[in-house]
Amino acid sequence: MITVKYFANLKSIVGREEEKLDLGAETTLLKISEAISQHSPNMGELIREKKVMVSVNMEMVPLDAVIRDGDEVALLPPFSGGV
Amino acid sequence: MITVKYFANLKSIVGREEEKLDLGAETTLLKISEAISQHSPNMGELIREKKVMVSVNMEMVPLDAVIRDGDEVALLPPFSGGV
Amino acid sequence: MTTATAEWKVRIQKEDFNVNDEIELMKKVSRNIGGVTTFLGTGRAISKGETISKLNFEHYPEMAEKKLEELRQKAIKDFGVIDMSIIHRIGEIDIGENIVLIVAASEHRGETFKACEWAIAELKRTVPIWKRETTGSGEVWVSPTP
Amino acid sequence: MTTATAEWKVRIQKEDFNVNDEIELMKKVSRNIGGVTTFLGTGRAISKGETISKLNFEHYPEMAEKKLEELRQKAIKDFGVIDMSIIHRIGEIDIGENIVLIVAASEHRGETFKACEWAIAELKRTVPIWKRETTGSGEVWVSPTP
Repeated sequence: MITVKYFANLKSIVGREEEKLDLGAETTLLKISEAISQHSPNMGELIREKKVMVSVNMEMVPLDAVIRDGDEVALLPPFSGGV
Repeated sequence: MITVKYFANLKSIVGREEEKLDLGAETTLLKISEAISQHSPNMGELIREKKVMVSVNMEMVPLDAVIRDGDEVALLPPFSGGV
Repeated sequence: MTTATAEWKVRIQKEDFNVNDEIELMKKVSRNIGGVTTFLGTGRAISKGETISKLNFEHYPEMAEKKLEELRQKAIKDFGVIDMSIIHRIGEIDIGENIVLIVAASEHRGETFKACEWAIAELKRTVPIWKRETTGSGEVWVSPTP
Repeated sequence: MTTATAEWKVRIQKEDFNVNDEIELMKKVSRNIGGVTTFLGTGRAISKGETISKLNFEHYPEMAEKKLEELRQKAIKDFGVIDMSIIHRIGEIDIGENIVLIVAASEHRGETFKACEWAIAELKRTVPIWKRETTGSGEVWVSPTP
């Protein structure tokens, strides 16, 4: 299982904070975005259009990253901490 | 009367913190340095060699400044505040 | 790259902090500290022309702390400061309240200014924290500004 | 050029100060303060290779305060900060104790860093304050360093 986490405004776009996806031993962000598109087409598109950043196990990754079973994927809108 | 004030290490060079000099209605720093030289030749020299800064009524002045009766002259070694 | 830190040095917390207390903690790190630069970010009443009544910060737990610790270690390595601490508050924050504090300490002042200014810019760029502003027209998530 | 100031904004004093209290005073100046940069200078145990056991600061009363107020006003004018406060202690100061504090507050952080860094350099250059260090070999008046 892969855990997908949503933050800030993305939570209202997908109507959830987190979900679990079973996409086999190895998958890609593209496949994850397609799985997400089934319930939230807008969210899937934001990922494919690189309008959100993605971390895997708390490190930022590019769009072509390989995701493994057990990984924690987070979808991150642009940060706005600090002031 | 002109008041002359000494600060930091200059106080030990001249053995005083302050003195009053009567040099008429108008005088110069050069004349003041000569009056000081009578009791502290080293101090007079420091002024003439520009090794101390001079303020008149709390504003920095050049060596050729005119000093008037009633002025407060201060002899200031390089500042070292701040840390 | 990340190693264990004394827990007070990077923190994300709901509670307010006291700048003097944080500086005193930092001063205990070394008797050679001669300069401490701090940056404090506070909630402004007006942002981009809109009147703000309240702020709310959310973070990605663990990742945000990890990124702060990476910032701290890079500041020590790249700028040669003796140490740095970074605290960011989350949850509801009123106008005028403290949001974020960076403390950079070193023997001399030059590197503390550079490290502190770099750290706050880098925090905004790399640490997963998000701000929501409450204005007259409702609550909005904020787009980042440099 | 110098005009009246709320008395807390430039001070030369024997007593210690509390950085948090000084920042809170500054925050009351405007609801639009979003960034506060402070520089704190503290007594170091080692200076130019010599072990220091104590410091002592002397100032030219009135002139030093006047010069601090000029610095404050120039910082506001030239850097566009909302306000600045400057405190310098005099008398005997132990290692690790606070010596000088500069607080620069503004809407955005950029100008607070610039104003604060400029002010501490300018203070060293233009404000009649002198430092005496007590080392193993006695007491010495200190020559300025940039």
